Amino acid sequence: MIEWIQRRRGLIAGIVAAILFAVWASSQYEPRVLASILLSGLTLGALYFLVTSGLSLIFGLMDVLNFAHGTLFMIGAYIGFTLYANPRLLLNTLPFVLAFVAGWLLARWLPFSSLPAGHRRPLWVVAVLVGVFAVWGFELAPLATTALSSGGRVPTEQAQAPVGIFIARTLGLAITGLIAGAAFVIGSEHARRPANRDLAWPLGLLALALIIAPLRLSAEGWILALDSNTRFLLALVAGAGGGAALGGLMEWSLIRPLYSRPIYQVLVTLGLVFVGTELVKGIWGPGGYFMELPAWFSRRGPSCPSPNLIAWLQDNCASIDVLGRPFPSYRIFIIALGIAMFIGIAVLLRYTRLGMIIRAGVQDGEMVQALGINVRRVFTLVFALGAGLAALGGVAAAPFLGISPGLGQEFQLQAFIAVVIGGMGSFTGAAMGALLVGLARAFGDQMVLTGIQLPWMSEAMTFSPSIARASTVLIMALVLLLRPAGLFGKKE
Amino acid sequence: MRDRFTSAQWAGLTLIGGLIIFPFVVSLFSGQPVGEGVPKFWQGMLIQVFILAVFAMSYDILMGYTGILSFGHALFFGTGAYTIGILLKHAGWDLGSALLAVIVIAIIQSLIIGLLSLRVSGVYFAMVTLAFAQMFFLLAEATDFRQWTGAEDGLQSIPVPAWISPTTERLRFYYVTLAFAIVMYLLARQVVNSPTGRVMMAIRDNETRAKVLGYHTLTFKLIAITVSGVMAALAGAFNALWNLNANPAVLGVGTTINALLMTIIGGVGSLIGPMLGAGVIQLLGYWLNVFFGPSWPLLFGIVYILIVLFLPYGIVGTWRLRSAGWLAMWRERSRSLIRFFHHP
Amino acid sequence: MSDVLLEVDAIHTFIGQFHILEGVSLKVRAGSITALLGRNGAGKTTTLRSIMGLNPPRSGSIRLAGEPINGRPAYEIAQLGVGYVPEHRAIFRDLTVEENLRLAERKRGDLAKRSDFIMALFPDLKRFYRHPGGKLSGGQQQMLAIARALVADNRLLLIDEPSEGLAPIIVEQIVAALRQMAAETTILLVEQNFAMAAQLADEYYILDDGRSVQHGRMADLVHDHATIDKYLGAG
Amino acid sequence: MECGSQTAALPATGFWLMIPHAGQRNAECEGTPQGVYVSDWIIETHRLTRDFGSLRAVDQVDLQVRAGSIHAIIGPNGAGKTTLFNLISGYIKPTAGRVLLRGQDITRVPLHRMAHLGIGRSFQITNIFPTLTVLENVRLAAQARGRDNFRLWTSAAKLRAYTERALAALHQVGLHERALQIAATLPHGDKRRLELAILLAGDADILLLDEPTAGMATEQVPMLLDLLRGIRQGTNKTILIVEHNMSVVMSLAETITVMHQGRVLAEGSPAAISANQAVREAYLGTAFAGGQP
Amino acid sequence: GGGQTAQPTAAPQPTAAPTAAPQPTAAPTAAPQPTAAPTAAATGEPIVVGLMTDNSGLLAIYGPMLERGFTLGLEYATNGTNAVAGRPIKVVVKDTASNPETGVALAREAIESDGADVLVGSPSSPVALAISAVAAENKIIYIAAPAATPALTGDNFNIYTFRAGRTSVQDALTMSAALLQTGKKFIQIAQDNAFGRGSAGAFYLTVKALGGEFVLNDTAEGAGTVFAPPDTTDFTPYINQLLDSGAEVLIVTWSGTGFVPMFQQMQQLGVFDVMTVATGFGDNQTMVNGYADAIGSVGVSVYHYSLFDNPVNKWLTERHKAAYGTPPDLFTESGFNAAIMLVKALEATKGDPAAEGMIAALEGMTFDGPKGTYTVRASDHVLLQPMTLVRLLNTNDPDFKFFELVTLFTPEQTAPPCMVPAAMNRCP
Ligand SMILES: Nc1ncnc2c1ncn2[C@@H]1O[C@H](COP(=O)(O)OP(=O)(O)OP(=O)(O)O)[C@@H](O)[C@H]1O
Ligand SMILES: Nc1ncnc2c1ncn2[C@@H]1O[C@H](COP(=O)(O)OP(=O)(O)OP(=O)(O)O)[C@@H](O)[C@H]1O
Ligand SMILES: [Mg+2]
Ligand SMILES: [Mg+2]
Repeated sequence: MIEWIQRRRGLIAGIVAAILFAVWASSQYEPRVLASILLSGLTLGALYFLVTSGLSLIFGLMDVLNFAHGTLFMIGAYIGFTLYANPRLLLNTLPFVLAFVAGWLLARWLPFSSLPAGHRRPLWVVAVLVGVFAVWGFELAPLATTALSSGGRVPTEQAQAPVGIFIARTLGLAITGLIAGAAFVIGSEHARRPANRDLAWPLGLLALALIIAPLRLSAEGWILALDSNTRFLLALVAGAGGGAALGGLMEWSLIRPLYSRPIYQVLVTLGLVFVGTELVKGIWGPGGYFMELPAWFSRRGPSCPSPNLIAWLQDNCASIDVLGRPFPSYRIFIIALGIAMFIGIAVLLRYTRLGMIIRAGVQDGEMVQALGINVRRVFTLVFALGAGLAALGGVAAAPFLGISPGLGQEFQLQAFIAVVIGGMGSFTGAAMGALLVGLARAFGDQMVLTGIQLPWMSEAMTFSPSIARASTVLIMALVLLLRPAGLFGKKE
Repeated sequence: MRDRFTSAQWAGLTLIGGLIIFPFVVSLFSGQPVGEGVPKFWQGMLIQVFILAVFAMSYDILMGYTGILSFGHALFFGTGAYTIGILLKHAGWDLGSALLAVIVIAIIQSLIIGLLSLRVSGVYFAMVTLAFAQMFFLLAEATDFRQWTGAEDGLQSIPVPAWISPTTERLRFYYVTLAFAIVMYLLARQVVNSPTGRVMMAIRDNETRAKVLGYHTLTFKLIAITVSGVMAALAGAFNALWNLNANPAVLGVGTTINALLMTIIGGVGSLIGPMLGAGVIQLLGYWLNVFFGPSWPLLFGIVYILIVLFLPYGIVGTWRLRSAGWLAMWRERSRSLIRFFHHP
Repeated sequence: MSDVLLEVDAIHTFIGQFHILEGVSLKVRAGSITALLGRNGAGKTTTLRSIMGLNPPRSGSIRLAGEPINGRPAYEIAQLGVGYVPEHRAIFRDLTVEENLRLAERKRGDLAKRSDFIMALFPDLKRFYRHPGGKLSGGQQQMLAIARALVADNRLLLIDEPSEGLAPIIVEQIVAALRQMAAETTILLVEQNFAMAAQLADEYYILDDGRSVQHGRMADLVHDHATIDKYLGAG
Repeated sequence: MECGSQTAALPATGFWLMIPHAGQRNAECEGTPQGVYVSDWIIETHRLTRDFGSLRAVDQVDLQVRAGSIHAIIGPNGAGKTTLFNLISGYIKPTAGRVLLRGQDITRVPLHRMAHLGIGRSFQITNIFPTLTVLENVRLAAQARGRDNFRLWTSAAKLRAYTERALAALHQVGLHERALQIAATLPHGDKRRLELAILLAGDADILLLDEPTAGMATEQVPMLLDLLRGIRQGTNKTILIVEHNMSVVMSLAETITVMHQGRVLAEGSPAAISANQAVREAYLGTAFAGGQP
Repeated sequence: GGGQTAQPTAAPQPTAAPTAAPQPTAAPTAAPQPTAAPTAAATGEPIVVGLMTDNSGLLAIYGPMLERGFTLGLEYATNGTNAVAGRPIKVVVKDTASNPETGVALAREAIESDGADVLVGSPSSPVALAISAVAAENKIIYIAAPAATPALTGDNFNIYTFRAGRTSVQDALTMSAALLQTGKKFIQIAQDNAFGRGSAGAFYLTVKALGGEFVLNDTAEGAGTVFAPPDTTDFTPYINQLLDSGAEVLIVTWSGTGFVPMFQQMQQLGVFDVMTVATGFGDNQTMVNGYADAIGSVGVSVYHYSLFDNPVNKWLTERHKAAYGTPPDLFTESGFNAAIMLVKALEATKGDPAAEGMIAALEGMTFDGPKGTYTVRASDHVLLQPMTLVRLLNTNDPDFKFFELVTLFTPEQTAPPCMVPAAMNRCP
């Protein structure tokens, strides 16, 4: 028993401190203010956790300090938002991606691998040429901005290529994929031919691409005709899926060659921040967007704010009454999503071999391979999962924060801080860190407003607003100085 | 052995000689006088390279030689910039005393930050330094000290003494910064080649083993941080003189990242590497901006990713690889960097 | 020869720019224990790593039961039924003993099947079943490294210096256990402890400077003092 | 920095004839002990205990090592030998009990001071500076106890004395030909020898060797034996060795302590130990009787 | 990271909402009177203008406005010849990426490498301040546009720097009078940085001077304002404070993207139901994308093409639509002004860009621009100009006609105090 206490004295000290703090805080603020601070803290914590969750998977388990995580968060928001408000852009680009992937997969299936390795470089060149030829003159920016900015002023046809040209482009990209895939396969002598049933994949994707092509116009109408809730759910799925695909691609192409050089991974992800942000600016423009709340969270009217949570389920008010103060109902969604993500990932890590393999793989990837585990694929999957989570978070945060190319960066730092406070490698730690950072900020904001009333002082101590900004870094520095491996991190 | 040594010295001397006559060479080619137009502009480019080179080198003393990864190096750079700016503008000090004050403050600051944050290691250390840098960044931006710092507008119009004005006395400024970079390089080389420097490398490789051998590693790490901090602060001070201002961005993460980029691109664990890296980044950014306009950040990002992927040991490292035996060393060196990221 | 399980033919392996193996050839008969001997730096570890796919050879061929395996990724080679006990133990330090073993399962239930055998062989592992591998003593880590290779059904075991750091009594047990294993599997063993190698192996290969220089039956080598002196130092 | 602990507890055995006065300069502390300590034991442990969680790895061990002797510690895997070494060398701190060096309590002396007190050790699991050259690895050990660590204005290469000492140590273990190789690229056996060279160059009075022959090629073992015997005879150093290679232990050691489950199971001369039934059962097995080389 | 965000001080400006019926004073009717421009093809040495803009970086949306405005302004002022006194005008565009150091480097590059005789531009205040210092050292003219920081013509005044846009003090003055007709009890929310503090301070002084009262932090330093950190995402505590204060009018000063969550949360927490909200309005795209929740609020519009009926504005609007397909935007006007000022000054000096003559020509200059008649105040180089207070009606008009005019102020009504340091002895 004593030993049990000794071993957890950090945790116990933390709990005691938390209780003391709670007592102090409740004496300091009236209940409705306190409730509002706590809910704010919880919301912010959940918001930070949307970024932190994926980051801590990648950073904590794979030791990849992914500076591009915020960028993935931001891109997720853009993808989801695009589906939500301007599906035209997706409908006009998705077939290209699908066709390219289909071509690439097809190449593995065809007997290219027997070609001599010398053909590799010329094939790459041909692939690039064909690809450039296929997309030459295709303009993305008008697609991205027209419908978004002018409230449907532009007829749907505008900025879209005629079906014929579009299909030609799609096929061109399929061929590009095929050639690039071939160039990739040849030379690797041992690539085995996949089984015949795998042919369903490339052909299916290609068919899908070709089906979308003529249906673009009507599909846009269908999607926009859906009610906002359904569209919102679709946006979440699309954002997460797109983010995961990007993450997988990123790991496969850029991170994987650098596992033996972790610093270089950091550098590559830094480069991706540049590239990602600039690409987004190029496509969607440098300005920001505002994403409407789905109907579930946006009703205003006589019976609003909803008196309680149950009532909200029926009247879908934009806010809920908490001790006489309205509380925006969308935040409930954010909090719920944060909790759901936490549970989901915790279960995943606990009840599958995944967590074990990752931790082992980080320590000695070679040995894990020697035990017969394709550790690279596992890493790719985890990276895709982390990126998907980030993107999902981005979509969910979009209606709350608005969307702009700088979106991810602000949250990235907070997310790093949360992971470090919690202790690397501990998923619970990451969640606690996010919560702590959120609460710190909420209390920081409150202190800026009202100051702190200390018992021995007649007047409240007041602070500059910079304190609120600094609160999270202050807490991190403090935690690390007291517990050098973070709250839940293992001591060295 | 002796021959190689002198040949290396030779190369160094040639480089320095080249840099000394550089303004005149440009002037010869462009047909403009040294103090005007294109020659003046190119002196300006190199001045920035010299300043950044010192900054990058100071970063490498920490990261490449002592194995301490810092995300807060901007702290020293920015403090140097603000210190000299405030002393010149608001306190009316002369340049000499202001530079001296920069050194003193940098020493105190490095020691305090070192003592506070060296309790933790690896990424955690990086994050604590980031936290400190972030706090100073917030201080610089805080409206509370607006009369002194100019808050987010920055400390503008620093009165640089006329004899070294970067505008009217460009050539003199050029030689001053060149001399500054050379002196700093010699100093850094002396430090890393000294017995103390070797202990730093030992710490980078295996800190506990160094302790068992009888080294009080904290002392050595403090020395490294202090040397590095002073160099960075001086570079920051020169940067403020050159720009005529100090603004919060010099304390931002971006500044640290810049140092990291230059160091890595040039080659970790060498002194010349980061200096070259500074040149490459500065000129690359310039040329991309000239040729590609607004889309240059995109291209910069791409080029930069390609460099990281295909010049994995930095310029100097890759070059050295030609002589057999280095590959293994670099590979192992980077493997030992893994220690930053997980703790056995 | 149909009963040759592993055939290594004139492989050349590089580490970075260094030419480490300059033509190593060997054959391991199914069901035998073959010892790979040689001085420090002769290339024994590199040979095992080449077979395992961790340092793929640049030229030459490696066949497992007639099927070429060089160039394949390590995990595929492992899945073909090759177990590996590395030189530096390569314990996953943060994982518990149990997790270390579980990771070696190739299909569900492997560990359950072998658990009794392993625990009987190394009682210490049972004692520290839920301790992190990194906290074990040197010898215990060695035991864990060996145990890990015993979890799954393997056709071939590559074992690098199993006796290092182990108490004599454990070494004795391992000898017995490996003998017992040899009934169902094939073993390629690198060992500095000549006495142990001599007790165990049926055949031997000697490497020197990255080349295989001699091979034969172990029983003959024990008496061949000239060879032992030349390639292995004092016997 | 003074060399001995200020809080020297009363020695448990033997006694001081002279107490060193405080504030001595570092140099005076080196090498020769201050004052004359009248006892045979250079290292003593008193009820030394170390727990890891619920596991008691070292359990009330009383060990006495005679100055100038070769003292072996053997025992089954996990018996606590390395932990005992870790405790003596200050690598980890005990849960209870004390460590005395020449009668002076050094239990709480920080790790980096230990080398200055003359305690040097090698590691069971190779522990070197991987990216430095072999020579630099050893040179750093030679430099550690010198007074040049803070000379920022000399070049390390100029400190010839240290380099020579390092080369000599490399010669002793036969690694001099590899002096300029990067340490990480050494084959395993050579790394073990490098470990030894680092220890030798440190010029410690008390050498703690943790399984020096593990991984070493058979041909190298006689070299090690000669080396240790040479040290034993030529100088007044004390050698404490943990080893599983019984031929080494039996031919070298004057005293053997056998540990088992954290406690001392037996102690005595090689002959006595190899005859001890309990030791045979717990540790030696039958192999040793069979004349393992 | 949050580390390097330059504050986009040129972004939306806050203002208050008066309900008074719009009483637009006589709109300036002066038609463009381009002085005799050389009709013959220009033959002399080109005059090089370094246009410092933002095509990347945080304020990249403003870069094109500035550049287009300046280009059209040159065309307009030179009657399409792009030359003054026989010397063609050559524009070199430099992208400062909203970074002061880049700004300094590029300003020097423009002067030294491209031989720029005059510098123009920069949407970012820190960049403009940095460039101003370089221009002063090189003794060349710098026409700042559209950076709003008062420091440019205040604390950091130098004789070489002029402005072609307004200062944030002018914004503040614009609203104050009208606001008092909505209510007497005021409160402000502003971001805690130089821009926010500056604006809030200006509002505070003017509102007080006109007899309004602040219900919170009613001190010169507190400025009657709730200051929130610039990186705030959750405004709940701040908004609660506003709600609890019992104020009738709320003045909002916020730049950067934070306004989206802020308006949204104000909407959700019911701020719009209990008080009049006054704010500054941004560029057209931003209005469409981000201001849906602010419909009904009133505020300052620095420039909106739909509000002015005069020949210059008409010319600008039509030319802009023809050339770029959209109407001119928020900062097009200040770029346009910069070109007019430059050309007029050069005409006065007969094409000599040397500072001495230019300063003499620019100080006290009056010209007609898109908003009416402008005057360069000789004492501190502030550009006195007509200012508009507008109400937001919608955010989805296809022609971006979002506003209705509430009040049009004359340049004198919104003339800011002279803030040049006393030591320079310039203020009357
Ligand atoms: N990373 C590396 N870089 C360069 N050379 C290396 C590297 N790793 C190993 N070597 C060299 O390869 C040779 C063979 O090494 P290997 O580890 O295979 O020897 P070994 O026979 O297993 O020796 P030991 O018995 O000591 O384990 C050695 O000369 C060693 O120096
Ligand atoms: N850091 C630690 N944390 C927890 N348990 C430990 C730690 N270090 C050692 N142990 C345990 O203490 C016991 C003694 O370990 P020690 O390393 O001293 O054994 P040893 O006698 O050196 O064995 P070997 O001959 O195998 O090297 C072992 O059971 C080991 O698992
Ligand atoms: Mg080996
Ligand atoms: Mg041990």
